Amino acid sequence: MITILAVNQVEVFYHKVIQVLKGVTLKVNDGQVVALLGANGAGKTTTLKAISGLLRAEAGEVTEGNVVFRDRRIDRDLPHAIARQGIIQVLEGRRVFQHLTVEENMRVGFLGLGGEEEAGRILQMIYDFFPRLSPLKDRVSGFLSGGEQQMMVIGRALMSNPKIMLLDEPSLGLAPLLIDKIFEIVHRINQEQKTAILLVEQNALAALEIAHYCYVMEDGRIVMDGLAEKLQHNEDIKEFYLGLNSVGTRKSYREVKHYKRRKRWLS
Amino acid sequence: MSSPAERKMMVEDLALSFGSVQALSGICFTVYDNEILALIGPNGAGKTSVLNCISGFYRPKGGRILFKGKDISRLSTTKRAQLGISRTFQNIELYTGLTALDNLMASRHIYIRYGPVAGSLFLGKARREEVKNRAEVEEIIDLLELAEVRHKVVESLPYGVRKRVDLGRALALDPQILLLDEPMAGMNVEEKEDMARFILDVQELKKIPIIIVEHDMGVVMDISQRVVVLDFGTKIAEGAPEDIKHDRKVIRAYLGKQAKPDREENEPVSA
Amino acid sequence: MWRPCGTFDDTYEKDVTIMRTAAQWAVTIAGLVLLGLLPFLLGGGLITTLNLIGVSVVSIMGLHILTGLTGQISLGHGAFMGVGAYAMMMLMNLTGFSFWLAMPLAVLTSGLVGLFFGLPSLRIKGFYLAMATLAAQFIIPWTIINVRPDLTGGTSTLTVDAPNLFGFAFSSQQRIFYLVMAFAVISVILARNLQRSKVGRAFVAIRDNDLAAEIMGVEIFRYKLLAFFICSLYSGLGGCLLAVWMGAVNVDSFLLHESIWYLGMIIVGGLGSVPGAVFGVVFIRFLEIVSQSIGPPIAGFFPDAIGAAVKSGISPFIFGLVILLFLAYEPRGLAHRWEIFKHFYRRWPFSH
Amino acid sequence: MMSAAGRSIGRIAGYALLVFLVLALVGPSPSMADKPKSLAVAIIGDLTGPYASVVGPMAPGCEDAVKYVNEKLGGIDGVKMELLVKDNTGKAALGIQQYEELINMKPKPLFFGVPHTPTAEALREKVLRDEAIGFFPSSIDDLYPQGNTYGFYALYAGMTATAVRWVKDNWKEERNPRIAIITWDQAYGRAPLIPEFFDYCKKIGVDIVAQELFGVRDVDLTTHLTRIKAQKPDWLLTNCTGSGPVAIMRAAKELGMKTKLLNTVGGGWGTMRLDPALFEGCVSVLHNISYDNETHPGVKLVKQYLKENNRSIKEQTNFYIIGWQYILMIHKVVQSAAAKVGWDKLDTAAIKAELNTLTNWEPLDGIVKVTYTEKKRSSPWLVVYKIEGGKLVPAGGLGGEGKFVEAPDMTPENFR
Amino acid sequence: MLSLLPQFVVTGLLIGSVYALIAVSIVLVFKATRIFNFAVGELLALGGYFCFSFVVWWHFPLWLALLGALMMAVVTGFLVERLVLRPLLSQSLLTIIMATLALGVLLRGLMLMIWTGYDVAFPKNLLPGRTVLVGDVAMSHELLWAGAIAVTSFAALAFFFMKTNTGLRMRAVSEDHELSMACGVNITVVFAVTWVLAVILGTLAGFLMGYRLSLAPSYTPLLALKAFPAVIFGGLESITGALVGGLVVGLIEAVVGGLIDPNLGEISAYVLLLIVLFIRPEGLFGLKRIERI
Repeated sequence: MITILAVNQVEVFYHKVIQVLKGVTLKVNDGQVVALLGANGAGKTTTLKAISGLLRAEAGEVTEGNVVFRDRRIDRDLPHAIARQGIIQVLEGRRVFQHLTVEENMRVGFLGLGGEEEAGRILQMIYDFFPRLSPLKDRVSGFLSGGEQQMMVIGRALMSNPKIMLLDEPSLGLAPLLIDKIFEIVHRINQEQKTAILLVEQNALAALEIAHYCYVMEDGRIVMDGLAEKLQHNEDIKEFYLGLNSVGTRKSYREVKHYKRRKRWLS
Repeated sequence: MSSPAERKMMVEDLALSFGSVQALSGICFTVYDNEILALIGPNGAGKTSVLNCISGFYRPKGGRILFKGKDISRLSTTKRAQLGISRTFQNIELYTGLTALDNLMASRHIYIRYGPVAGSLFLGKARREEVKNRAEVEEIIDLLELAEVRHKVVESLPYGVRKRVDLGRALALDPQILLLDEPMAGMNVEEKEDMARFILDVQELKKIPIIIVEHDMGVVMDISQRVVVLDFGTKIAEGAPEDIKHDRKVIRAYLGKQAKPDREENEPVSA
Repeated sequence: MWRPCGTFDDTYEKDVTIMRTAAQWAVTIAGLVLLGLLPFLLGGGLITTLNLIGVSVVSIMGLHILTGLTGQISLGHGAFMGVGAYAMMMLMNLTGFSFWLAMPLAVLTSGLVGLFFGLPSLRIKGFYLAMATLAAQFIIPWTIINVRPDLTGGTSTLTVDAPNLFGFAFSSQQRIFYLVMAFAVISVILARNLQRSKVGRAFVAIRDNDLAAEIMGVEIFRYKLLAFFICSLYSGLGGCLLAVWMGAVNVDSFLLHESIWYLGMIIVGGLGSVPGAVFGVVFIRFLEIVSQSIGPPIAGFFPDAIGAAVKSGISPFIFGLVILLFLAYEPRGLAHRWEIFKHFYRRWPFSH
Repeated sequence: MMSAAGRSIGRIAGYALLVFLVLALVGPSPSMADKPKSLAVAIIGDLTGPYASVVGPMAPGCEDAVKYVNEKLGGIDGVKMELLVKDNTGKAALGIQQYEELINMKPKPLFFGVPHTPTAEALREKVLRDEAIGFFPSSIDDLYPQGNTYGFYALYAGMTATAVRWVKDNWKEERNPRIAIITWDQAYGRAPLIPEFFDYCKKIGVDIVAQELFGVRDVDLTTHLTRIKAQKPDWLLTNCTGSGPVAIMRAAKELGMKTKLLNTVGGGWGTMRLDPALFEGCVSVLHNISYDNETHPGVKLVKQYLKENNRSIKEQTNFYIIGWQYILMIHKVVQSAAAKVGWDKLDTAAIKAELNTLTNWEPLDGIVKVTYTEKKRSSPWLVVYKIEGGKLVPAGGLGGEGKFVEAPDMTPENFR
Repeated sequence: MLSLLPQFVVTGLLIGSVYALIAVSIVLVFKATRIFNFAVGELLALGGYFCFSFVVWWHFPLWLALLGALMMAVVTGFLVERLVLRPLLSQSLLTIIMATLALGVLLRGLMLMIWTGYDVAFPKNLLPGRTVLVGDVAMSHELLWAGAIAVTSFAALAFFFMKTNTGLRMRAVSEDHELSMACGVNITVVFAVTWVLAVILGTLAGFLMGYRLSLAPSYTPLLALKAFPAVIFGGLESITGALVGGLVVGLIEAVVGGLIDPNLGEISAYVLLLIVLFIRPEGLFGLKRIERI
């Protein structure tokens, strides 16, 4: 297995003050689906943005560590340059260009490599993946349903023939049946296109079903990792999501208070 | 569990939509006096929308909100603030150009009584009112340990401190009910512990109900007396933290539909 | 905060006081005395410019409150000054009111007109509001020129009699200096006080986060209108003083160009700061004069054939260039630089 | 992106520049002897603003005339003239600042040429207060209630009255000629629109059929002309200049109108050069001899100066000649006043006495003709020109081909 | 006067088409970068002057002169974006507005230096044709050309946006900067292209108005003031809106000015603007945004 993407000890600050990532290390092998799980605010999205270069747009920067894609360091590149190398991030929350039609949305994702012919070929492929989009291609995308938008967004990412796709919470706010459908397609893309996928999800079990490997993040750090099959049956995962931290035991927030007070008096 | 007299706020059949998207429907819950009620649910479940409806920022499509027995659903946000409904914000919506002290003082707005002329002269009455309200605010500064940053412009403060100023500003309104929107988001364990302590202190001192929206289950389980769980804009569970932890619907909402407890049930899944 | 190291407050009463030490009082009084002596020390040209700066300071306090504090962009400031100036001139000419009676009435008129044009702020903000004030900037001069040219003089210049205080006529620039500076100092003090009062906090709350302000009990629309009203009071007063300064009114002095540069002054000075607004006025007004007077010498370096051409355009060119460079290197305005200076001064000679 | 060091150097340089600029403001001022070394003469006017194409050439005119006086005439009785030029870019406020700066110089300049109407109006009482003399090209009636202001030429109402009289003089038909007024909506443009002028038109039998006003910066007059066209006028009459006459004639042409324009000072060379074909057949009432009068010695002289000093064709306008007129007039009155009272007693009163008795004075072989009296401080002498083949040629009628004629007295009732 | 209405309508619409060019120039920049370009007037005057120089100074044939002026527009647009606006990209909105104002003053100085403050005019009959009379309605060839060139420009612009990849990317960027970057769009290139296009439209407007009337640094830039109400009518974010807004402003100015009083015509657009702002604050074609906290 070849590692195509490696994130090494990356630290990220926003506005030079707020530290969000505190040394994140992970890797994605060619053709793998890797799931990145964790609670809200753990730094999952920031990790993806550190890879895709979008951090800069919001005054964030990688201060330590590096990101290596196919043996080339990319953490100093601009977002569009990174996209051109084959790393496409699918942003959280079904972000669509509302006033563009479905097909235009897709075409924005096409980077012009291979010309019009290639664009037509990929478009056809996408409509094969998502037959539901085909009749909607001239519809303004703002009027699509949530599921259709999510399909379109994934389709748009495929337009650039990505080597690796960074998927940020594709199931967010979708009905369960649709979530199933989306994951099935993500699985198919991985199987048929051999596209590696780094998947950030809250829907842990669904993600683990299609993932090969899994990382769990908390507070800007990776706190657990392992093969997906193993983690799938791990009770810790469930507990993690319900708030009982798997790393050691800790005091209740109610008791912390008294301890803190005392500490202050002593110091 | 409680007698009707202790009911501070009742949310009845709340419904909200953005265009054709149904954001909330049929939300009902009651907030009892002097309790911490946690509002949880996965991303996009509608928790913040509920807070926005209570504080008057969104106009619900249906249902009512009763506060101390009075229907407030038609009142303006400002009126609601005057009734003592105060809140913090998910993304810290502070007045970035003011100092921490002035942010808190700005919340005393409805209690400070003088006009622009007195303000321009800044003599006598204006000065007395300022000093009087300053004393109130200083209590909060003391409570939240903000003394050191009192005269700092909040823009320059670290994230955790700004979260605290946000809480302080909500308190300076002298609330009858406090709504906290993800007070712990983006904090490390130590900061979370601090914040939890502040929230508990506030409740102990002010004896007011608090609604808290929070993702960190550890915090929710530890500090709240009751939990309301939302998913897809509807309420799916309500109860004590211990019960919620073992509720199948809740586990399913958080872990996804393939969670094992569900398989045994063979419940049909609706689209 | 002006105080040096080692001065602490033990009551909140003291904490709201601006003047804390005897030294501060001494410096302030010395400054005022020096200001009073200026007409005897400086030439007429410089005094005239200082007077214009004083007039602009009065006027800019309004824009400081409206745009700097409340965040409502106004492109109609010049027109509101015009309302004040014309109202005063007409009251003086038609009813024979003295300056001291006509001026307050004119200021009030300006305030009410400003209030009217502030009404759209109920529903709009940002550029759309800026455009509503731009409409004011066109409609007001149009009204002055066209509606009753027999009273306003239309586009002609009408003279304004010099104000008279107990027999002391403010008839020369040296004398006008005292009138203008008195108003400027009072305006600055009032504006500074307003900023630190309840009202000022509400204004900034609206600017920084109107949604949060509303939820925290600030009646947004009322305060936006109040900001428009106060702004127009100051600009009306500025207009009256400008009329006294010129000894005349002409609608040319209240056109879009003026409004834009008033906005420029508070941006260059640094939004939301009274000293910044004052520095902005001084900076722009001097830059105006300086770019005018160094233009010809610079053109002198060029050969005759293009020298004349260079001479005609060098002043605006320098003016624009200096502002652009200023924005690129000091985007936070002169107030920021002033803060750094004060910081340095307070700790001098110990650097931390 | 600049490095941090580069940035701070840039910043320091910026502040240094600013300090330098402020220092540059405070310059040394000369002292005065019995017979002064030089006589300061000032112009404050719109040299680069909206009126620049009109009044701008006055500055070079003055410069060249000062050169002529100092080099060819040996100054005023040996005293050199010194010109102080201030460009107020069309802003009265700036003009006031510049005036106060000049008037506080030692010795203070006695003469102020102010080719910008709002500034001139704002200054009319200040020059009286400061005992200076103002020369204002804006010959507007209400500039002259006080005693220290002079116009370079006739009242504008007098000029338009002359134009109207010329029309009537050359009128062949039974009915009265129909004239439509379209002019600038500011003091200068509106200046002819006074009761005296309308009474005069009625008296000589000319019908004013339309009256439209437009803004100085307004260059699109299609709407105005459409309204005028509906009234079927025989002539258009305006008192505007710069781009104004061009805008009028463009709009008329766009609407397919054949009506020609009567103009005053704006009908001179400066305006016509923008589009000579447009003005073919139009009539201009000027106060100076046309540049197209190639044989006139005065015209030859100024043209020679224009050429020698590399002046562009755009500066060959009547305001260039006004510059000459201004300087030569000062030369004349100061010289005779100094001869009478002596340089040490030379004051405003003495100079005014000379100005007020200036009669039929024709400098440079009569390139202009000036008469002032105590009550009428605007000179009434005008020439009527017609534009033919892109040149200003003397128009027939009014008793004289290319000769000065006296304008009807249009002094308003209250100033007589 | 009512019989003149057809004339006013026709003239108003034709002149309005030039206002529309300027309005679209403003909207293009605003959509892509959120900057309200107050220097648009000076940029269009500059464009007019470039045309003038090519035609009158160097005697280029018109098509070549126009081409040359458009090339200069490309250079200007690029320089403005690169030297003035990009360094200020992260600054506050008011700072950037101020920068466009200062840029305007600087450009005016530059124009005064190169072309002086005197008016200049194009030779007449540069464009073929003469005044056409349809019944009582007169249409000058200048105005007809203005209308024709404006319409062609809009068609070209529509083609560019709907059919080319760059156009598509510009539309994408104007909706969502971050998302566009995530899709691999180089937004700095898009910003530069936007400014270039905006200056090109300004240059066309400057040429048309300059040819119809004349050029001077003092009044040509003021044409932009006609476009401001047009932009707000249409809503700051709609190109169609700007187009319609421009026509409406031209129309209302001519009709109100013609039937009531030309002076009233001058400000009628602003009066209407105030009314529109009261009734429909987001403009006729603007988007209503849902605000969230």
